[in-house]
Amino acid sequence: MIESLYTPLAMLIFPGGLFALALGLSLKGLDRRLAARLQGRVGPPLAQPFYDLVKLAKKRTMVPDTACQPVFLGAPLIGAVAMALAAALVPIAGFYTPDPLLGDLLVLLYLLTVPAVVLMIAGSASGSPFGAIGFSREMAMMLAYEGPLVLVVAAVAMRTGLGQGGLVSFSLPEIIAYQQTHGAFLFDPLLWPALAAFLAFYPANLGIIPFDIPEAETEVLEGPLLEYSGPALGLFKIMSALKAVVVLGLGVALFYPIAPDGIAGLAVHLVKLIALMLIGVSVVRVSCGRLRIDQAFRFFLKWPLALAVLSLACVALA
Amino acid sequence: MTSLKQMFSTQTRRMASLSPWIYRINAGSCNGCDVECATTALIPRYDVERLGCQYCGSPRHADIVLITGPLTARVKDSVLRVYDEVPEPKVTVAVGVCPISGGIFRDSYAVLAPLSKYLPVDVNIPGCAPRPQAIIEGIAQAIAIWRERL
Amino acid sequence: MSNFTIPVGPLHVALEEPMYFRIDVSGETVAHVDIHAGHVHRGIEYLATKRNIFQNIVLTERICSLCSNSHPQAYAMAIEQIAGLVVPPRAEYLRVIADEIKRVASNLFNVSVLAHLVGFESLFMHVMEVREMMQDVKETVFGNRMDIGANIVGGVRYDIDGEGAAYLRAQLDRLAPAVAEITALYRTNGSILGRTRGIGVLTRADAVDCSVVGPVARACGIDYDVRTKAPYAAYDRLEVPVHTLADGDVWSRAMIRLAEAATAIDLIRQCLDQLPDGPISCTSERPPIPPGEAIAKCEAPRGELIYYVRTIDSPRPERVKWRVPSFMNWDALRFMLKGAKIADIAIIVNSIDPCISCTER
Amino acid sequence: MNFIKNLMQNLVRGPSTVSYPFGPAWTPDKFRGRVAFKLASCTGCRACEQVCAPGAIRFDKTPEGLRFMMWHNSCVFCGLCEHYCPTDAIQQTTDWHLAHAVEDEFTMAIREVIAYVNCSACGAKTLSSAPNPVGVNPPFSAEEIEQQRNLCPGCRKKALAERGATS
Amino acid sequence: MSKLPETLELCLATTAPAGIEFTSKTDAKGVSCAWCTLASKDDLLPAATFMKNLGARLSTITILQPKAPATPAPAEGEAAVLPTFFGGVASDGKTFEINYHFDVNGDTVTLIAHVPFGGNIASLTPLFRCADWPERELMELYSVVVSGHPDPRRLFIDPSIDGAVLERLIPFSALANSATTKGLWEKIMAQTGSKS
Repeated sequence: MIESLYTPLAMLIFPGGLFALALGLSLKGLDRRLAARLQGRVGPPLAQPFYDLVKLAKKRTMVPDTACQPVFLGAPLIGAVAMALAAALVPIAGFYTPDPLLGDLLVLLYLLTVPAVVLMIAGSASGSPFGAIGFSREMAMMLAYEGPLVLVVAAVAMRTGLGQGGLVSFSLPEIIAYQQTHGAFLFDPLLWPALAAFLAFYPANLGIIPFDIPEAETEVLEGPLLEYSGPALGLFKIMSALKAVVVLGLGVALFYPIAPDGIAGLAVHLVKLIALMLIGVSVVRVSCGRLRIDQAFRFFLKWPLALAVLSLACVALA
Repeated sequence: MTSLKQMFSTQTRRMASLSPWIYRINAGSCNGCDVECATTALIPRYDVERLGCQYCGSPRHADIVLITGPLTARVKDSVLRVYDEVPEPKVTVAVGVCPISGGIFRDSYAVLAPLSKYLPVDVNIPGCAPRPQAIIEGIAQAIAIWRERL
Repeated sequence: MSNFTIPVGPLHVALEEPMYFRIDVSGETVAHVDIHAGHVHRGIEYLATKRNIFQNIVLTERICSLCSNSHPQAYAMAIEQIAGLVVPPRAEYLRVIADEIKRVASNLFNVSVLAHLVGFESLFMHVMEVREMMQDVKETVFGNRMDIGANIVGGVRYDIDGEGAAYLRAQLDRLAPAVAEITALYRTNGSILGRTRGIGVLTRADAVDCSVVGPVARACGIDYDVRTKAPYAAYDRLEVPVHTLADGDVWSRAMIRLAEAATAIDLIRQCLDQLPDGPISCTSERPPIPPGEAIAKCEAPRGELIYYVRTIDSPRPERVKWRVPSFMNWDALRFMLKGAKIADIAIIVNSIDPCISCTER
Repeated sequence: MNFIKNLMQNLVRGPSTVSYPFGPAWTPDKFRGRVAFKLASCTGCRACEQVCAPGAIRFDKTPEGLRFMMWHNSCVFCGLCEHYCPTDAIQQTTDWHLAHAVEDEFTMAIREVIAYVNCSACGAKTLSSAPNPVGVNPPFSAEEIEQQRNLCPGCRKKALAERGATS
Repeated sequence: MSKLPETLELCLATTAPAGIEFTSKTDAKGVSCAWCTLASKDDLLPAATFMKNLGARLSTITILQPKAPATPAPAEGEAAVLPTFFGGVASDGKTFEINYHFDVNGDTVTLIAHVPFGGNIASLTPLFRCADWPERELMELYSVVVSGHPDPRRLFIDPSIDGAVLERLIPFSALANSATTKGLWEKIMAQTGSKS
């Protein structure tokens, strides 16, 4: 009985769903606060993302005449649900191990493409030319960063697999267990290029400067989100908060999952997420400008891809 | 039970009122009020983000609409269309004397001010151009009105 | 690659003011640009013939708040020519001070908006924060942050006493290093360079063909500055270096503006050093204005501003016509936008420092 | 990337945000804000009306006297009225707290009447406006000004001539 | 000391065979301003071509309808002498005066052409690219026709407004919109009276 409740609970309450949402929104609040401080401002209250969400829930959703309504409204819902599921797939070292039946690292990788796809669908469903441009840019960005991401994950998986005597291991709990006995990959020189590539993936996946090209406010008026309002926009906010938790959690699991057991493990995990958010996201987004889509595309093909390939080759040869 | 419900509703309203998003419409202004709006909104010295405000790129995300300029004949239709795209509940603020009375451009063939003839205005911020502090003051009044409408 | 027609404007966050472009794009590249103007047309030329000569000082100031000192100055110069009024030397220097204060603020504003359009919010905030020093000067010395109201027919209506001069100097001493730092940032920052170098290029030949003026012309290597070619106010007694660059891209225009902001700070200091004693206006009342016509030119932050005034035997002028610098520069956008990427449209448009309210009046 | 230095400075130095609206706001002494009108000093010359570009100032003749009206929602705060006012009857204050709900739009006005009185010398109906003595030596005392107020233009001219004034 | 070429008047007179009226003034700072009225508007194109070859830049174009001068009533039996501009175009308050302001290295040269009401003027756009907008603008402000303009659309004024706005001299406070002074003051007076 309890066993059968396990999966829905993981998705809806902990560690996906509500917990991840609260965590994601808090992380966003922290991010905005630190960014403001770096810019010499006071910034919004920490709970601002929560307020925004409550406000959006109270507003009216407007569907443009040119939009296809079921797709227009369904897209954000699918995105939010997919991310809630993804959040349940990310283990918390020493505290939570996902049910292997839910899926492994490969499933997680697939789920991570859902937000981008949802944004593309949303962009084209809204029927606005800016949405359409947002669509093509989102697509280009996805093509750019998915390759390096897969290679990074493959490098880590291969490192674990080879270390265990196999070839590759796409099971996150195994990757974590391996690091807990052999030391974190953060300190493994073979994986340093992969780590660098992974850090470049963060801003691209989370859609922040310098890679917020699909939603660039001054160019395409927030692109796919242009036509959204009220609760539907809120769902996108939920999706992006959950996504932050997922990709940050993935980074922690891949590179530094060392933590004590029990509740302390959860606390350590939170600290790591916060640190990663502030260093990998807040500082990056305030210290540079936006790239053009072709520049971003070239950047990903040049650096992260090369680094990831290098890392993979090192792991394979070592 | 009803009191609990009431408490929930007041609490959510309070929280929601801490997140007024702002959209600026230029209805043919001379730049002064727009620059001051941008200054108010974006620079560290005034930082309206403290009030939870955020400038948004799309009218559909907005709660408070700042309108500057005397509403020229050419821009009227666009302004009205964009204004309609802002979802309810919303609050309209006329920034500068131009949208309120036409200001110095009154009596021109191309100027349709006052704005209140075409859409409901809630708060006026006279000034030419109003200083950022005055704009913040007006936004604060607008937030108070907006909270009642939520 | 798909073809779209995207409307930019009339109400677009990237544009400070309503302007409507219909841009045909092929994929991410601009194929054709059609400019629809007139959204800020308020009929001010008509209004100018309906208001009397003294009201027009304020009316011309409200044409545009970013060049709000140049308009009344050129207008007053034209009226003074007609009436044969001689502006006292102190007033001439005070006019230059007001002019240059506006130039610093205006140029910094444009450069900061460039950072905003590039998505570099922190730099935008930093430059705007530096600009606030000039805004404080305007508010302290003149009483308003945008429309400083320095000029009247016959002179100026503000004065700088010892205390004011000391305050102004102190602010300039804070501002000058900050502007130098910003210039260095724009010269070396990768984000800025990557988005502005080689973008929106206007060749010298096209620039001459379009008759562009101001920093846009100087960034194409055209050495024209009204302050040196046709000196007015106290500029004949000041050292005014003219900055030119040869590349004609967005970055060059930004660098010219920053260099001119630095020059402007220097000019204000020169004025404070040389400021002669004497009256600030040749008359305290409203002087009679005889019938006549005159042309006056001055260098607004965006380039040459020219006024033509015809007065008749009436308190109202018969015709006031002005041509603002942006009016000339719009046309050059067609050359600059050819083959540009969608992402660069706003950056290129901003690079001519478009003053739509000036242009459309 | 050279911008990191500025960011770190900000991080260490803390926000530069002013406390307003949660605290007091700085206002410079010369700030050109809400216009104030001093009835006692007004000569009724209407110079302010003539230079007011947006037409925010208006004088009307009413049965009680000359009515001065000024609407803050038209005023562009240019200060020309103050500049050309010969007696400083109209002055700009540093008050910028003008934001108001739209219901109060039309109450944002000044309404004063320069009343009709009977000339204290000849008894003719005249406006009780302030004099603008130029070149009076020694300057008028407060009582003399009060006396001048209630004189009709003709009698006033005579009284001024007695004092050797030019206008 | 004027920086304008000394032969300017002579050259302009040669290019404009119908005759010119030339005045020039240099101010205390050495900035010159020359005014050259063309007797015939047909001479505009050659004169402008000359300016172009001189290296001049077209600054702007001003169009106006000068008020007719007051003429004394004609004596008994005599025909009224109608005032004219230089060149013989009637100064009847409806004739257009078009001023072309050229910039020659800082100095200004203005060519003036008079066009009778209902007349047309040659376009300078083929000669000076930057004449495009000014000429479109003068066509919407007045009913003058610029012949040979490549793109004679409205420039700024909304189609909802009738053209030739400066010519019709829309009466003060009699506009269709609500922004007029009169209406507003009536409201203010009513409201302040009841509330204050």
